[in-house]
Amino acid sequence: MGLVGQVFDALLAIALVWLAWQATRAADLFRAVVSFIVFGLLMAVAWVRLEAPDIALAEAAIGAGATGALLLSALDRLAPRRGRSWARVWRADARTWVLWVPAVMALAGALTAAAWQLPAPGLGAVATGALEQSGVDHAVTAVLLNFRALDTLLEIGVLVLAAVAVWSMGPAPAASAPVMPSPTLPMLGRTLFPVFVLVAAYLLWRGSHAPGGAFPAGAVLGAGGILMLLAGAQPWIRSAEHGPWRAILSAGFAVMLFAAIVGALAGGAFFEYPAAIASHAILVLEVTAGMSIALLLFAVYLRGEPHPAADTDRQRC
Amino acid sequence: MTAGDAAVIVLVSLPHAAAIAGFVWPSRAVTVSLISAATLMAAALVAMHAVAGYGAWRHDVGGWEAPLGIGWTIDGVACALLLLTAAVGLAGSIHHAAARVRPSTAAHDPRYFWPLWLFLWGGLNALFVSADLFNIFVTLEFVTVASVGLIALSGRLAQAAAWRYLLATLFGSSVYLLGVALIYGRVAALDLPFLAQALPADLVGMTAASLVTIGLLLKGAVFPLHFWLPSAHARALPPVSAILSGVVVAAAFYLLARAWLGPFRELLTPAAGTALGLLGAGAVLWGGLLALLQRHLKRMIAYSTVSQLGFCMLLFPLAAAGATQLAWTGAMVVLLAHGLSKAACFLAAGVIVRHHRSGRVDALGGCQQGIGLAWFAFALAAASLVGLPPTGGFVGKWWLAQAAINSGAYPWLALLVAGTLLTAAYLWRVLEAAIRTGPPDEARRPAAIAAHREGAPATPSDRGMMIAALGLALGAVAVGAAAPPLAPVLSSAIGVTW
Amino acid sequence: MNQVYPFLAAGLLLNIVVGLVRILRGPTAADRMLAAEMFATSAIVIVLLLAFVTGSFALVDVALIFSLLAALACVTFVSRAWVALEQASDDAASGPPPGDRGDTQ
Amino acid sequence: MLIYLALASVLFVIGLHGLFTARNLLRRLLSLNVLTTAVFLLLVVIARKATPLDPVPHAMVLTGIVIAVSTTAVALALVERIALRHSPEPEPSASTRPGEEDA
Repeated sequence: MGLVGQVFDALLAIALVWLAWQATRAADLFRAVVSFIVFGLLMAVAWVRLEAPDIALAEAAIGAGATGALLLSALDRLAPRRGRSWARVWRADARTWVLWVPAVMALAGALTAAAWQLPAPGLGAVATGALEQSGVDHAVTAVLLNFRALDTLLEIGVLVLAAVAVWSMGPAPAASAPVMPSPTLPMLGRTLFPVFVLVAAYLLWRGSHAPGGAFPAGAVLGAGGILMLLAGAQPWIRSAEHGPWRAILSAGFAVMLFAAIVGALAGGAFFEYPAAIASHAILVLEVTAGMSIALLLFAVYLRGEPHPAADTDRQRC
Repeated sequence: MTAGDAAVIVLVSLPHAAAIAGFVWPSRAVTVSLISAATLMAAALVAMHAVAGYGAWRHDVGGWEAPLGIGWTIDGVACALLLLTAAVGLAGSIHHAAARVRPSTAAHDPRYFWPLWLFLWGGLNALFVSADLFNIFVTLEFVTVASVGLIALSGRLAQAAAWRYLLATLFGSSVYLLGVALIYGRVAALDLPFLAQALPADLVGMTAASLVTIGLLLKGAVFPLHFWLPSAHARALPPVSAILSGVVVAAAFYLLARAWLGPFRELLTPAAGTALGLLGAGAVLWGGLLALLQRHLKRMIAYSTVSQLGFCMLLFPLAAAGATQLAWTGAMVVLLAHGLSKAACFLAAGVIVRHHRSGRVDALGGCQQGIGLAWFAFALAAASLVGLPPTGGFVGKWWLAQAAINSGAYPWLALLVAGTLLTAAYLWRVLEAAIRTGPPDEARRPAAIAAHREGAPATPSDRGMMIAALGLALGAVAVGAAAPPLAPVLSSAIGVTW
Repeated sequence: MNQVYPFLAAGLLLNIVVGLVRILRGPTAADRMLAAEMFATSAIVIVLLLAFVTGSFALVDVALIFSLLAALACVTFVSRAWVALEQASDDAASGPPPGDRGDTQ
Repeated sequence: MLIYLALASVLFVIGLHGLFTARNLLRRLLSLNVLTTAVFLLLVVIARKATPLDPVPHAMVLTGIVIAVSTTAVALALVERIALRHSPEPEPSASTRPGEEDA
């Protein structure tokens, strides 16, 4: 794209810096959160420019989408306060401009220079060489679910753990009816939810040979669930202790762990799938991981332990 | 698959499996947890036996070799820390199961303790065997989320402490990851033993080393980045405080040691070593001083953690001065003995505070009937923390002192002595308060509490909790006996250059 | 024809940069949210243009996700944040609530 | 590429500044997220500089994004609980735990 590309990158960088500044300094919280959501959106464009479509997908779905929904929903519970006016922020910071800006510029410059010197040899050739034995055609998926599958296992573990930790902090806020009673919302939810499911399935199928895969797919599906919840549907995850939800929530993690152990028992190392069944194993893992990510994002979004179902006993340990 | 490999796979995967089981079936959680705790202890012993018998080995996860795949290194130090985690985990599980917190009386939701506890255990095990910088980042985050969940469980006051801990440690992770990104951009590898050969000591290496170090110092609460530790560790439940103070903080130091004596070995100049050693000195003195000034028992123990980990930091100046092997074994023995005795202190303090219904040091006098075992465990642990002769603390500090003498670094020897005296001072304050026959300020305490306190008999629940504490304290003593013959095993570490 | 696409993309990005003023100025929360939605629409077009320029059609998926998730942000705003924020600004208009110390918490 | 490297360091500094100067808990969380994004940006630039394109940092960033959303969710839940405690009238739904009535 040549010169136009340079201009494009420069504009993108200016917008991102401005949004980041707003997200961390804006006078009122809502402006900060909206800035952050737009920041995520434009970061996805930046990932596209940097030839990282997988990350762009994940950032669009998780970074801007799910995180944005989480932040916006948190706002209604954090009593919104008027912040300092913009002029006052500017004036209060005027003193630090003299002191901090040169130091900051020096730090940023040094970091940039250091990073610019990096030779970045990369593992591209090694990864491409090993791709044939990995069972998938797309290199990023191969890294995630075969070469570095342990990272992915632990990452889904962190998500399960986050759901457990969020639930442990107390009950979910009462599922209030939408504050704006509107006939459009439920209709919108009903119309859009099938589209979310369809797109998620499509992304999952794409994952084995092109950007996509379990993570964006799961995030899109989770976002669809959040949409239904917002549109006034009652949360269908109930906290019944012996009900299926807790088992389903941890299923993705459990299946990955199981695959890892089976690999070890089959005579190889932890997570070593026999080459013959690698592609099938990865497909199964992708489907369960995607489902699990979707449900976990939804579970985390409930912001507390969902209320127990009416028909189950409240027996506790 | 050898027995050692099997043991390591059990160590990494069983806690996660048990955590899921505890989450799905909360009513079975106690049984599942206790059985897996015992199994994990056995597996850690098998792994240690394998290392002692056949030497250290590498396990390439997924069968992919170093630059592309993730590796586990199972060596003497890793196994020692796995064993430490298993000991603290087992004792903490027994302690919590014996405490039998009923839902009605608990400030927290008891159904979530076991899943979080086992997840924390699993994350720590995965951390200790991992040899991959990015995988270590993931396990660190895993441990962080589990720790935050456990701290926040203990009620509303703890939530603010949990928040501060979360923010500090997430910032530490980001800085760490920045360092890892620079390393990856320099040599395209993340594997520690691989990097020990490949990472050059240039400007990028130096920047990366300092970033990784700052991140880990924050996570390890090394002075002056310790601000988050005392309230987080003092407000949690006793077993949670025990594992956080005894193992989680030690994990950060363990990684620092592996990184500086592995990939950053060339950068460990006397100047860099002295800088790290000065941080340790600050921690020993400042943490010790603040421990001396605390009024509450658990806060005092928490500040003592800041102080004691400072001793371990002496590894770096002493290694830079040439006494690497002796300093390494010394620091590792201090780390292990500290982990066991600190956990014992917190578990004993849990019983003591429950008995006296007060955590204030000056309210601990008077009738100790029924909790004598707890005080015995506390005294044994204190002996190890101070470094009295037969204990693990003594052996570790002795080796550190010898390393200082061998390399002619006498200022560090002076620091060891001063730190030991400080430790003795603040621990004696507690023991002295306990020995006092009558509480000095009986009049100031509400009469109802005073009446309730006297002669409360030991319940079976108290006994279980005290035995857990005593077991750990005896372990700290046993480290002193086991360390000299096991020194060669302790200094088997893959990717560490002597 | 393809030569026009980079210019179009840069122009749309410029559009976003100028539109950032709406986020700064507001004046109401709804204005800010609408500005964000406008950016999402522009970003979809930018990504589609980039897809045609670079010939990498995986980017079409990114645009697809943008369009779905923009709806989510909008619905979250309408159903969760809007009324709470409006009430807060009403309070502020009728006099500062007691104990309001601005940015401190 | 240089412009993205500069962007990464500026974002890092902005995040750092926000983390240390913001008093509001939510804003500190946003700063932390900006900081993490800066690190991800550096990783992706490194992947882009390598020939051929390196998939490993891409996978690392994908893992990092999921971890970031998990930690953000936990942090938000904590912030909400802390804010509820400070607010003058706590929501009724938060003061009753399920099952507390049978205690």
